[in-house]
Amino acid sequence: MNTAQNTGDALLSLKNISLSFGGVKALTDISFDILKGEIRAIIGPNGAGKSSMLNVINGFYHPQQGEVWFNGSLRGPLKPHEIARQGIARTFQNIALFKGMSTLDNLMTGRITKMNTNIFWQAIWKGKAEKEELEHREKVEHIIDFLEIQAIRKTPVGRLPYGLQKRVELGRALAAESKLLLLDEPMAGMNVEEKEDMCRFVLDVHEEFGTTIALIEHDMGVVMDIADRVVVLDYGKKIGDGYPDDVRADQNVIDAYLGVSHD
Amino acid sequence: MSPMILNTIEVILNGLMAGVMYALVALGFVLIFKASGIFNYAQGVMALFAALTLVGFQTGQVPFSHLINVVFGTNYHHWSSGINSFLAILLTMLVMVGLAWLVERVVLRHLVNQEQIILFMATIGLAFFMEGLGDLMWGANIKVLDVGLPSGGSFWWEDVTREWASEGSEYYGMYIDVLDVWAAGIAIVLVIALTIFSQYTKTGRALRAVADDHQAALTVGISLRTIWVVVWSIAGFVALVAGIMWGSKSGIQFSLSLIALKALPVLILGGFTSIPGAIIGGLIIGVGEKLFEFGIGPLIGGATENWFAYVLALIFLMFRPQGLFGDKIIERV
Amino acid sequence: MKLKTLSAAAIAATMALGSGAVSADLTFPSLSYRTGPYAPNGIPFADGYADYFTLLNERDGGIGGAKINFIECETGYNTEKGVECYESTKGEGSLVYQPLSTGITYQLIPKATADGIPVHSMGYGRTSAANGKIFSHIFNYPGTYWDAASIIVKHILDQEGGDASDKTIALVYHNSAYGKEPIRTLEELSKKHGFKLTLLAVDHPGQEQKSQWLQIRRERPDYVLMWGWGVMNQVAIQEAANIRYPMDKFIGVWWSSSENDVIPAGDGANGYKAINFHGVGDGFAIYDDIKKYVVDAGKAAGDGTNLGTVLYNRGMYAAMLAAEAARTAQEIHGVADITPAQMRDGMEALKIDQARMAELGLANFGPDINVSCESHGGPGQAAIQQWDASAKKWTLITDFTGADRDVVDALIAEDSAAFAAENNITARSCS
Amino acid sequence: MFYRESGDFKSSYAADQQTFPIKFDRIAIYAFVAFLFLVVPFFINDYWEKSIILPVLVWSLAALGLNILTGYCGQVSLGTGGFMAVGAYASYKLTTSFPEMNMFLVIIMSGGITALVGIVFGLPSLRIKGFYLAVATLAAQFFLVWLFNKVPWFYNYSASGMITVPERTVFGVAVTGSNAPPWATYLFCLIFVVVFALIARNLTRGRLGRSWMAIRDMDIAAEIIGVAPLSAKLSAFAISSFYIGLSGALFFSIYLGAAEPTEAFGIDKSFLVLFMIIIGGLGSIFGSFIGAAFMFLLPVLFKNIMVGGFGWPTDMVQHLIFMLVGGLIMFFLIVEPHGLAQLWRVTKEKLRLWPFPH
Repeated sequence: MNTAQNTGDALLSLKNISLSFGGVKALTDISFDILKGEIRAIIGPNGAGKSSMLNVINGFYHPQQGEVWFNGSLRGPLKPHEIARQGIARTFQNIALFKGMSTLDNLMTGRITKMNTNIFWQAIWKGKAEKEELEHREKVEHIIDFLEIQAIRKTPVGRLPYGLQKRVELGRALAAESKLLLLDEPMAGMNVEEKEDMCRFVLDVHEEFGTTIALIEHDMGVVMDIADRVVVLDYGKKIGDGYPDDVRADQNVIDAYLGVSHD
Repeated sequence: MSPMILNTIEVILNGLMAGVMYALVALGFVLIFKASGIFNYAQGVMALFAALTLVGFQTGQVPFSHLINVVFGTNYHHWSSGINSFLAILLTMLVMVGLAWLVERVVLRHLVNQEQIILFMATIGLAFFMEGLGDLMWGANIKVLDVGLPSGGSFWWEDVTREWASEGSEYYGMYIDVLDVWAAGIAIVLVIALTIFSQYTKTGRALRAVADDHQAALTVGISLRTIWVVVWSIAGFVALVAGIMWGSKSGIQFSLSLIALKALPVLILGGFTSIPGAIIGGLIIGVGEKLFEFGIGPLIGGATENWFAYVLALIFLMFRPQGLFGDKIIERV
Repeated sequence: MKLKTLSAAAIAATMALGSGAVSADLTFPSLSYRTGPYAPNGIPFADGYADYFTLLNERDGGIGGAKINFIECETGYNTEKGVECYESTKGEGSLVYQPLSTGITYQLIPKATADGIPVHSMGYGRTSAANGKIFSHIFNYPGTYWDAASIIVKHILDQEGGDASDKTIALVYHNSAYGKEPIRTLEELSKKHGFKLTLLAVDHPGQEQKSQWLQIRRERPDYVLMWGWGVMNQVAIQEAANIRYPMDKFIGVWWSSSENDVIPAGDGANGYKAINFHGVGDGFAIYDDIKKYVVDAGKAAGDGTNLGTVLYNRGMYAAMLAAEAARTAQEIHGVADITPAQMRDGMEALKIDQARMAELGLANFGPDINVSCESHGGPGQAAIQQWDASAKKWTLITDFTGADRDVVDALIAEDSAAFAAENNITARSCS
Repeated sequence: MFYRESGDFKSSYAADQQTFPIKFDRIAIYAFVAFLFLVVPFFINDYWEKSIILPVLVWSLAALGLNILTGYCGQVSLGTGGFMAVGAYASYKLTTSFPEMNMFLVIIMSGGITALVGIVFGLPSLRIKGFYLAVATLAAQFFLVWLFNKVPWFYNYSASGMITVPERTVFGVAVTGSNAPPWATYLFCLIFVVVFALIARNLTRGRLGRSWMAIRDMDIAAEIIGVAPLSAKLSAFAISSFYIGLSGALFFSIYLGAAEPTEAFGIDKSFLVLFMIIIGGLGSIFGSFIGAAFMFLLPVLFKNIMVGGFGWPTDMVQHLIFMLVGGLIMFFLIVEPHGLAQLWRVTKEKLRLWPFPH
């Protein structure tokens, strides 16, 4: 256990988080932190509470106990959209794109927290609203180029194949230019080539934008390759936390997870 | 008991009876929604259509006589002086089954896997179509329906309840419409029959399987199309019953299709997917709106029932967004 | 793109079909409603209206030598469709409109006045239109709702030996503009005669009236009046029978007075009363002609089963009044092919006495008609009819009597003055 | 062949996101609007005004409003008739209480009042979803109509509860009442429809529109990426109600001139507008127009053909129209479930490629 309790450098720290649904404990007394600029992986077997963890981080679930410190201050009971505004973006395990909208509009929606022309200007459009729209369009076009999805810019995302949808969803999260990016199984259901592409995007994002990333992933190879540090959950409890190599060597983790994961 | 209390009991009792009548209509909605996820806007029109057809058979009308006479210059109206009620009901049921088959064949089959609102819209098209068809077949004039059900206030109940009033108070006894009691009885029989059908017959079990999980039902080899025909036939039967009960009061006419509006608050209250919900929702709405009309209505000018039913349902929904008995909505990401 | 323009042109052409060319005949439009929730009432009226004009064409070759051009337009009792019907038929030289719904009538009051086409809202529409000084083109003879309310109360007074001061009268009304019409009159009359008035509104469509009738059963008003329409009528009469309310104390307005309203309730409706402004049954000489020239000739608008029903008679009566007004106009202006403006003059000068009625084959069918520039409400007379369930027949049980003019005229003056003020209309001089 | 986009390159994002990106469309639509403003007023007569054009304009506005709520924000509402009544009664009270008030202002303010009412009845949408919400909005429908029928203040204490619009002028020309010339009422409505269609387009293509569509497509994900559900839903209710209020005000004061709540603003109106947007296309501004035109004009067209052309009995024709309209609704849903606008788009896409479909 070599958890760095240095909150000075931590972008997000969770302290003694417990979450339950009507008596069923989903998370029990979990503490860990995410440092600025790192890629932090959350791993664990199915039902370990990984997605619940992300839901706590972005405020969709409110834990019964524990504290969430973000960007150096204790976070109150905020609504998810307020938390998004503070700078947390995410992707979802089961793609949660806006199916009726085009790729471009999905990405533009990702920037919604940064747009603020009022309704009257929007109604008139010419002037403020158009200017703002164009500014953000530039940013989004940059992401489109980055993710190499120029050709599907105007396509409704419902019509796209799975792999591309995952990419668009990543794009939407990137568009938010968040401080912390949460990726919930970004590579699930992909073939090897798609996984490689996605890995490359994640690493590029990390390098190019310097975004702090927390990701859930099942593919241990991927995790070990790209994560700076790993936290391991099992049955809602934290059973390991540290550098990939340390975690890999941790007997608890091997027993609980690695040993039985490839069943 | 003081007349005041007795009056309140009377209002509640009649509210319950009205509730049964609402539930009868709501039942048809629930059946179809449960089995196919379709909010069937045409349910009210189906009741009208079934009742029109029933009277048409009973009195021996020639269907489409107006059209035939216009096109061929003939003058046909009736082919017989009428047939037995029971036989007419059977024939009407056959027509409703045929209709269900046609609906599946011509419309629903082509809309499998569409969004709910599209299916809803298709039933609206169906409602329009059947409205025109019903009138064209049987004419738009008012028709008297008599299948031998009694009606009128019950003397017996009046006498019994008069005894309950405290000494010296002027009390006329409690009112209850015999037709309503019959309706309640028929509703109970109907629900029992539906329960037996869905529990103990093969088709019924298939029906429940489909209601639980479409995909799973398909994989074990249940034909969705057959199920849809069956469920629309049953809904047609329920519509016929509702049409008879409501039509006995007002005669068979276009307005009969508007009874659907009375069923909607019942549906949201009881949940779209629950048969007991439809019954209990109906009773709550019936009692609630009658009590409100009596208690508060006179203070604000009356005729409150139409909107109060919805407001009542709305208040319930604020606490249980899926209705009283609806499947719980689980939000996840 | 050419195809698009072509089809657009085709659509435009068919749309324009509605507004055809002006013809040389006497055009009588009929805004009927044979469909929709009120169709059962609309059908017999429309049949009667059409059959009478057919009769005139077949038997007399029209009116005063001019053929009648009869156009029917389906409104479904819907205001927008009614407006469409009005606009599409007015170009054909329509002489008079019988809008047949409160909504459409209110629409046409300003519109038709501006277009110079008279409207005959016979026993419906805006009551204060009876003031001809304000409403130059609107006629509602032979009687209005306020007349009806007053005559019904008069009937009640007769029943009670002239004193109703300790009585309670309940009004069950359709919760709409139409249903609310009699309230003010009844309130005035209640002040004058001292009876207690209870108001019970029934919301559209009115299939559920338990609350109202439980209340009536509990409060036992001495009389129940009804301003109902459509399915509300049948349900109300059924409920009244169910609670065993004495049917001869239950009196409906003339739109709650048809066979349709009472037959569904069966024997329970026996004794139900309603007010009416014309005769009932088919025992009139004119029916021989209608059977001979219209029904047997295969020219009837309906299937012939409606003949002699209350609403068929009313439609026929309306057509007769229109035809007589046209005849009057022809006499005044000395031309056979009259214009809507001349038709208006004819309506304003309409006088029909019993001798004329007998000539028309309608002896004692209705009161003497006497329209004037001041009063477009005609005689304001009506009679009470009663239902005999075993014979399935209505019979008039009173003579045609007039309303309490003091009360009604004052109300008409007040309401029409308010309308005039709101719309900047100055009263015509009628001398 | 003429319809193509090749050679029509965009060199800026501004040009790329304009309303009609294809030059041909742009010219066609400008020409059409110019035709509406400059040519039609000279030829319009009473029949076209009252029977065809005004109703289509008014219903288009209502459909536009409901489409914002249902098509863009995914909240199904059956309260349209009630909200139209609010607009109508607001305009009646404003015109009669302030006779000097400009009619443009009266209509806009009626929309504003309706927007406020819409927000109140939109509150349950925060908890209730789907068909449950649809049926819950019926509470608004029935309550509002009941209210206008019951409280005499709303109809200035007239005997029957009917409201009749007094004559009002704009620039000296009557736009309400029986003396208003057809071209004046037409232009008055057209200005509202064109301006507000443009505004609807602007609102739906920017931040607000995206937040509505995000809520529609996946409300939870939308909230997590930063869309505030409260303000998105309530703004949709408010703006939608504003439009519906406008249309109600125009419906009463310009188109009909007289109205009564139960008949003019009944539940069937709520359904009618819903039919319009589903048939026209949910989430499409063009679809709102095409749906309104389809649902309103089709029966008139059939009627004119069958009664005017073939001389069939009116009642039989009406029954046939019901069957035809119902049949066509089902037919179009089977052919293209996403409405006529989508059908149009697909046709256009095919047209672009014509005559080389591959």
